[in-house]
Amino acid sequence: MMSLAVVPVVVWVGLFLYLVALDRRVARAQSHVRREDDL
Amino acid sequence: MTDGRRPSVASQALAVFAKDLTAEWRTRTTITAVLLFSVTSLAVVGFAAGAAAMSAEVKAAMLWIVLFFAAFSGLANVWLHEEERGTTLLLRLHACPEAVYLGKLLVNLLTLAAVTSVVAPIYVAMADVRIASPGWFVSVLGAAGFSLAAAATVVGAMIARANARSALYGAVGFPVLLPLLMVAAHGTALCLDPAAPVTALHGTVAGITAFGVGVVAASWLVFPYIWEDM
Amino acid sequence: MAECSPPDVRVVLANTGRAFGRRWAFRGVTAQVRSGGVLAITGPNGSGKSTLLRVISGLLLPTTGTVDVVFGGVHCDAASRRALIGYAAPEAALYGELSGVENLKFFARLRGHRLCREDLAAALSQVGLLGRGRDRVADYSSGMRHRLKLAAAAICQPALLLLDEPGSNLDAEGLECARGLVERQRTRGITVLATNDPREAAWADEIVRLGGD
Amino acid sequence: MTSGEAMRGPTGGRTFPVLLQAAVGALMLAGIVAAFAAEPVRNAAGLPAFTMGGHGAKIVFFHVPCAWLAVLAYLVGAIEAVRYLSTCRRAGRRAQAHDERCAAAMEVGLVFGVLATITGSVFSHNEWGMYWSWDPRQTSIVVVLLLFAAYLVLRGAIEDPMMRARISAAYTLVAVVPAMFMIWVLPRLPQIVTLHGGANQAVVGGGLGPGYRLVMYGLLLPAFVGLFAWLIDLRMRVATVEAGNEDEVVLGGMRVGEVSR
Repeated sequence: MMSLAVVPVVVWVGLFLYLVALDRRVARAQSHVRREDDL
Repeated sequence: MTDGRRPSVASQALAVFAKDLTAEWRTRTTITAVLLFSVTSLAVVGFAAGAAAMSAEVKAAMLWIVLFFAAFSGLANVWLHEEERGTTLLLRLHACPEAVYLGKLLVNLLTLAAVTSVVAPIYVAMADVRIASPGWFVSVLGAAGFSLAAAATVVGAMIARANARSALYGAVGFPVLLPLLMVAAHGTALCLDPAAPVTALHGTVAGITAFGVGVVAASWLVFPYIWEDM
Repeated sequence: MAECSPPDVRVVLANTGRAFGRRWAFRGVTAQVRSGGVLAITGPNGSGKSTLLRVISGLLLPTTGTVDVVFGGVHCDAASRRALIGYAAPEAALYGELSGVENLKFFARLRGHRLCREDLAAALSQVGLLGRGRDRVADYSSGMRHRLKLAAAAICQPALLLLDEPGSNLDAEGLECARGLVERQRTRGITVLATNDPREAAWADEIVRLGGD
Repeated sequence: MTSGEAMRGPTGGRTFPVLLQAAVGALMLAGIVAAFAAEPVRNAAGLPAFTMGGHGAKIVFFHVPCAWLAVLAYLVGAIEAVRYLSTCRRAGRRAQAHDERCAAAMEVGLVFGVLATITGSVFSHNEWGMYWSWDPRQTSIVVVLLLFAAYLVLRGAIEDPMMRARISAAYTLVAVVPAMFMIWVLPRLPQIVTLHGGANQAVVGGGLGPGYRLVMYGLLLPAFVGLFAWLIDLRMRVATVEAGNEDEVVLGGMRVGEVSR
């Protein structure tokens, strides 16, 4: 019965890693955004 | 001399209402478009579904579907014509937003009332609808029609400012009115059923009116942000 | 109406600027015009003349700087300022389905004035449209439509008359009507007109040039 | 919601606090395992909580948080819309931040709305044998879902950023009337029979048992709320990156540019 839990666990771990990678990619994109002047 | 005092919202709203009626009476574009649309969709309903064979609930729902689509086929014209012809600049300058909203709402209420007074009798005759309590039937039509016109007016004002204008009208307007469609169809079905308790009828009409008043209140507060350029 | 001295109205622009997103329509405009004065705004196309008129009228908020309209010693904010304003511009259309008279009545009624026959006749004759008032504006020529806009702007003796390209589509006689309108406005308050036609700019006492940089 | 300048990540830009990221990951993991640990789900009186029960019923642990988050997303969107409208007359970027947060909340709300609908129909199939039971709870989530979608369609149709922000904020606030009607009023109307019951009538004999309550409220709910905040923060930062420079950030092969423009 615990074996049923494997599927959602794998799905969650995959999604979690994707989110972490996404977070880093956006952070990198943020670091070289032109700071335009405040209107 | 202009003394800098603005006339009241009501008088400006009536001025906008009178102007729109005169312009509509001259060209009659919106009213004919909406009437033609609703009568044709009535015919579609009649041919497609064999209206007489439908149960009371389906007949009630069908009436409201026809009225909903009729409203969303033409009630945005009060805004679209102004935006397209560029007459909004002077209107924005001289009339306060609340007056413009009220004036346009009155025009749409009148248009929808006219359409309903044509569509409903035809539908009742065509679909062999036996109304158990006609008084409540008319009050459900009136209350739901008020709410329908109120929502159609404010959503029309929004999409008039968007680019792909009329294509959006139904897509953006319908979700706002889904609860109304459900309760109005339920209320109309109750009117057809002789055994319907008066409390239930009273409850649905009250619910419908509350929904309409809620939409008008939200629109009143929000409309200046739709209408004004900042 | 007795021609009393013009009301005390003043428009003060202090370093006014307006941007749409990151594009500046105009920037750093400083000017002042007093009652009885006429200010002209000139500059090439796209220098923001019409936008500046809209900012003065309160339809648009300035992004930087301020626009002060003082009427009878009272500072009017964007909303309260509108009752004092008459506005005519190419992009400000009138209602085609209504007749000339109905348009004038509608805009007057919005400002709380009931126009009698004399007012209407006077307004129409000032712009040379007497006798055409009952026709629908959709049947007017572009020059007649522009003349009606000038009449609609001046109909309720506004303290602040804003004219965007007052002479557009007008023939010699129409131009003369527009000039007469601006002269008459000197006894009622202020005129601010945006143009790049030197003949119209000559009507003004002071000229602000935009888009110079 | 995360404060403005959180800890600077190693890559220079601002990231969602790493601590919170780890917490979301761990809590969700624990919640999944705990949800599948005991069998079957018991209610407060210790009796089996669901008539059909079985592992299919475990979806409720994920359906209920998603539904709550869809509602929470709409509330956040409405609050941000009000804050945008109250600050949009003043120039400057502060108002734009509210608009971006409202758009982010509505987009993430759409995601959770879709998830809630899917998990809801799975639960409905498992419990009552049909995928769509026209139960007021289900229709209310669908209406909120359609409102999210309509908001995004309307937002996509207006180019001018100032106008787009104002019109979408206005739509959010007008749509509060149907949204609140469907979420709070309709399910509680006495004359509308509901299979789903109130908040938890579906569970026979009242609320979940203490053990399962811990799993639902202790593990899964914080995990989902954390995920919600993280997604909104990510979406906000993507919006500011786009506003900053024209080259869109390509996320997992999906050009984000279209989504918010």
